[in-house]
Amino acid sequence: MGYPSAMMLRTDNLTLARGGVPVLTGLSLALAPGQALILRGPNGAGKTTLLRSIAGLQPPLAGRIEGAQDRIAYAAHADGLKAMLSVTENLTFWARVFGHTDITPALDAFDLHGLADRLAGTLSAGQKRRLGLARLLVTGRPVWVLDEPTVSLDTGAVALFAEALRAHLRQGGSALIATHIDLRIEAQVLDITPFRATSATRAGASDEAFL
Amino acid sequence: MGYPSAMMLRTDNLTLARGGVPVLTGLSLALAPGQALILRGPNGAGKTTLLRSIAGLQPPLAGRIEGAQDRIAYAAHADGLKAMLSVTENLTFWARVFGHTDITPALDAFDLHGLADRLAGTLSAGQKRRLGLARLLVTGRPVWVLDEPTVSLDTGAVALFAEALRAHLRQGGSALIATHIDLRIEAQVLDITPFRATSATRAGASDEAFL
Amino acid sequence: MRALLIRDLTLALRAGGGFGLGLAFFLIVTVLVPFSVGPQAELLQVIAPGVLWLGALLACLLSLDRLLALDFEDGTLDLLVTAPLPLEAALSVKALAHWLTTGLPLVLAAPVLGVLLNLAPPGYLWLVASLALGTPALSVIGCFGAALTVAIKRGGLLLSLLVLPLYVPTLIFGAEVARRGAGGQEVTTPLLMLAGITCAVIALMPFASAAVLRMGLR
Amino acid sequence: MRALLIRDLTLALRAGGGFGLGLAFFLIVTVLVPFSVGPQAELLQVIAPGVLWLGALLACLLSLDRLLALDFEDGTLDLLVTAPLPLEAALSVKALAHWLTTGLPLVLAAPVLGVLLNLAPPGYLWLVASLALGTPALSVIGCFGAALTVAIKRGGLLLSLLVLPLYVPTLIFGAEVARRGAGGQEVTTPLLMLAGITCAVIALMPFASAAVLRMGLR
Amino acid sequence: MMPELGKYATEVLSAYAVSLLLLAVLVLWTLRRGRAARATLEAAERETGRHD
Amino acid sequence: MSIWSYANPVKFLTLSARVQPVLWVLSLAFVATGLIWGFFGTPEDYRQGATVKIIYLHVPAALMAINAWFMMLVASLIWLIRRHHVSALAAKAAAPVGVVMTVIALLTGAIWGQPMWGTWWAWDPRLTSFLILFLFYLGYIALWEAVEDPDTAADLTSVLCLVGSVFAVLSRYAVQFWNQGLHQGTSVPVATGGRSVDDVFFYPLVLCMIGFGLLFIALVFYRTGTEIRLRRAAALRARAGRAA
Ligand code: HEM
Ligand SMILES: Nc1ncnc2c1ncn2[C@@H]1O[C@H](COP(=O)(O)OP(=O)(O)OP(=O)(O)O)[C@@H](O)[C@H]1O
Ligand SMILES: Nc1ncnc2c1ncn2[C@@H]1O[C@H](COP(=O)(O)OP(=O)(O)OP(=O)(O)O)[C@@H](O)[C@H]1O
Ligand SMILES: [Mg+2]
Ligand SMILES: [Mg+2]
Repeated sequence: MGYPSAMMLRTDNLTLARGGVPVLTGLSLALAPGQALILRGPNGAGKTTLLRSIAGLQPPLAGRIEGAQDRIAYAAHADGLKAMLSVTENLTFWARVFGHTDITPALDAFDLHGLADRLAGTLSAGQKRRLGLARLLVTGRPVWVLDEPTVSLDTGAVALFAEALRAHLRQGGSALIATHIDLRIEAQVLDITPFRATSATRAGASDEAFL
Repeated sequence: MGYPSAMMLRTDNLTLARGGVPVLTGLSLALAPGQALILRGPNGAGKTTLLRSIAGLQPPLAGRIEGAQDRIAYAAHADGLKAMLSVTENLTFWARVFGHTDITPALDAFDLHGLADRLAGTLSAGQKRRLGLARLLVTGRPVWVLDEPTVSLDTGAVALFAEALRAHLRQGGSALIATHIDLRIEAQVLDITPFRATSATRAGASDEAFL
Repeated sequence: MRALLIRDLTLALRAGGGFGLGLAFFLIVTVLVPFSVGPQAELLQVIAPGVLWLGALLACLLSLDRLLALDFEDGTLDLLVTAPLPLEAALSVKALAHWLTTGLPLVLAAPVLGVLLNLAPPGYLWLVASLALGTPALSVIGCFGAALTVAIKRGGLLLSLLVLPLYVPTLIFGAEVARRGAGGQEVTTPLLMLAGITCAVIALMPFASAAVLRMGLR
Repeated sequence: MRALLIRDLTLALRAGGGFGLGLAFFLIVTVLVPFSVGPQAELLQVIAPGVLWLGALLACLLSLDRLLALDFEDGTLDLLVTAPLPLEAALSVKALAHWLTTGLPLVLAAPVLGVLLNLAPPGYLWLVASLALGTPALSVIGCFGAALTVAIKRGGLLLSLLVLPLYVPTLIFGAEVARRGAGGQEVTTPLLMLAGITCAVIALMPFASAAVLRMGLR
Repeated sequence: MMPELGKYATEVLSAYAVSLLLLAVLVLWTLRRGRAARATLEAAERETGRHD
Repeated sequence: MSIWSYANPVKFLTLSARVQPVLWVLSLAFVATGLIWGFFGTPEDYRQGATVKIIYLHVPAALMAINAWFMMLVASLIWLIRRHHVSALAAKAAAPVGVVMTVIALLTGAIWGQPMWGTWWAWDPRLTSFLILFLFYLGYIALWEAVEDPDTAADLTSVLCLVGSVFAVLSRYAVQFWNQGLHQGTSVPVATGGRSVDDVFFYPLVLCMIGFGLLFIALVFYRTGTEIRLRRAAALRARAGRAA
């Protein structure tokens, strides 16, 4: 096993905005294969904004992102589950979108066999989250970009997640995780608070022209 | 200050169902004024189901709930915020629904003054949650029923919440909280795992007649 | 109570709130009719009152899914049910807000659209009167439908399906008033029936809506 | 690609998925027309092709808000954009799924409803042909509208407002074919125009839709 | 002074009235919004201490 | 200086402050002269009687309604290609002016139609395509209002304007085809274009057309300035909120 390409994910002097207003500036980070990086920062610091940019959902105002193209599996607050499809159907769909077929490892890793035929809409908050995380395993993508992945999970499920993450890293994958709680995973930590944009920052902001 | 009526909240031998299937049976609990009770249990144990029943959103299959009528302020996963109203407008609306007018204490308690004129839709996950919790303060209700209240909150905000909760308890309020993480609040803990319904349980289920 | 009305009106007037969209839809349906049935003025004159009533009804119908569903999705409805307001009153207020933001503009716009369809001159008065009398019933009945379908994601079309049969009596009497008015005939009977329906529905429907909503949220 | 098609079709067929609701709406509009314009058979015969086309168009329009908004709300769209599918292709597939679950049933049901409105016998064939040719264009154009309004909460009515003027050419030529067909006239020119619009729209519109969707999600 | 408009006086006059009214509303609304915007901007500049 | 340098909002404000007084005076002068000349100084048409005086409002308004859309199309393209904020905001500012022009054309046309055709409204191709244009304007404005992020709103409305233009042209042909058989060469004796209009009517008409054009430009300049100021105020406030 293992992921084929062993590229670094790098961001270079990024400036990111939300609603036209710069949120982060001058942020550079590098993430090697096999590594996990935990983002920390108070509420509203810009973690979600950063992760969305790296996932390619929102272009940066300035700076560059390298090694992200087509290598990212993104998991946001919303899980992208269809309430009216069963657990298996949800997973199978995502597996096929990413060109895979086998969902058993994902069901195994998050202990979802017992729920396999339940409609996703009838799961509890934590069960939904487990399914949302299982989706990462069927993408086959080497870089996981996770926004508060352990919300609603009980301790058992957090352990399952940590195990899945470790396996992913062992295979040469990497992970970028925003979280407020302690995941008990050996990882570097990056506090983004120093990169918060001040009112003086205007480089490339969409409303720069108006200042 | 302080809340007028000093009633206990009690549930007596409750059986609760979700989607027609019993989830919890024989659950009795009592919550005195000034007390907080933390519900624990693995994902899918039935915490959300129990809280919704106590809030009056779903009738129990069997058993009784006492002292809940019109005394509950409920905070679910969803915060009931309007994206197109500002923070102040959102809070004022809820205050007026509950017959109050002053929202300053709520803004103070959750440090929302800086965000007061922002539209709720442009807040980050944790900022939204803070606003959702501030809503509890404008209800003036003595029993808080909270479903994973600290999701997405950073440590500073968790401390604000703990402080607000302590003030609420000091005034004779009480709180019933489902959570997976440690809130660092002096409270009793109730593990609901022993009350999980087994397949033998059928008392009062809506499909009982067919068994 | 008043807080709720004000909030609903504010939300409707905010960007994306949907005020004026009912009106726009009414306009568009009216405009599309000649494209589909052809441009002959005499033909249009004959079908004008009916088309205008049908258009107003559809415009009203389409804005129904905002009536409760938005509040359901973000959890407001759960919180409102546990708030110290009688749910019947809250729903009446929401229906009133719906009428003010949807029905009333339709009533006011109807004469202008009548011109496009070459409505017969005596018809204008009765068209407006029948719409003014009938659209409140549409809002209240629609509120019931919205309560029925609230827990269904994007239940918009199902809502239409459930509500449309309930709209039939209002439509029949309303369109009859407008048609007779345009033809210069006697309108008393259908007008009285229409008024009767509206009053009865305003008085009784909120209870049904509240009951249904409580069940749906369970 | 196929996975997406299958998923969309499965979802549409599940409870609350909206399959059949377009059809039901079509039926109900058709049924309400006699109530609103009056029951005279000759009048109905004249307006039948137009009403059927208009009804089909509205039914199609109303189901548009499920096309992307549901996927947006639960985060699926964000994930699809980052998935290894060209977004243009994904949107084409979604439009195809929309047509299969909405347009196709309308085409098949139209003759039955034609009977209700007393459609002239030679009209059936051309009504079905024009709908079969025109409804795919409605789905594809609608997909563009849905992409434009995806980030707007409950943009349903705004969606209608934006899409309806875009539907005008299709409606005109489609209804013209049906009307001429029912009247026993020559239909070649409008039929060719209709086919041309459909082909052009299918070929070009997905690019605009994808561009707009990327902007909206940003 | 007033030209003889014959039997079409109402039409011509109402056309002029309606159009000029609409134009006037447009211009006045534009000016009022413009003035409000100037005030808003000034307030914002004062609040944030920026005048560049 | 190239026109692109005015894409900077501040430069634009400076420029517009300089040209606006001239524009306003000129446009009002042209409109007033044209209308007064037309209203008081021209004879009646031998077939249409005094109603011919409506032409001085109807035609310039109709002309500007179309030109405003065209200007929005160009501005949208500039925004999409070169991302100059001023051009996006100018398109936004022009839309309401365009609607008012459309409404004036529709209303004066309707008032004119009553004596000439015996009806307020007929589904004549020209009138119909104007109605469709009106709908496009409405949709365009509604979309601007509904999207919160201003840049996203500019992007989305620009694409709508582009796609809408294609469909508007398509509709024009469709409508012509649709009502060709029934349309009895609507009795518009002077509508054959260009100089078929008698000189007596022609000169004041030209004045009015120029005047409406200048008025449109003046309004758009002014309104664009308003949009820029609002945007700047929002930007300043947003920054202040962030710093706090
Ligand atoms: C609501 C109804 C009407 C609308 C929307 C409308 C629209 C238009 C438009 C768009 C134009 C400019 C097109 C061009 O320059 O080729 C125009 C020009 C004109 N219209 Fe109308 N019109 C309406 C009713 C009428 C009526 C009732 C009359 C008179 C009987 C009339 C007489 C004219 C004339 C004389 C011109 C000038 C054409 C020329 O000199 O090129 N219009 N109208
Ligand atoms: N649509 C928007 N318009 C304007 N500002 C926004 C918008 N969305 C978010 N923001 C602001 O951008 C900043 C960054 O938000 P972001 O969601 O990235 O924070 P976060 O670090 O993920 O916080 P949390 O821990 O609460 O999830 C916040 O201050 C937030 O208020
Ligand atoms: N609509 C439904 N139909 C059927 N079963 C359901 C439905 N909703 C929830 N359940 C089941 O009921 C059980 C209790 O769910 P509940 O949401 O109360 O759990 P919870 O304790 O809140 O879990 P979590 O910690 O994950 O939030 C779960 O096993 C869940 O799968
Ligand atoms: Mg976040
Ligand atoms: Mg739960």
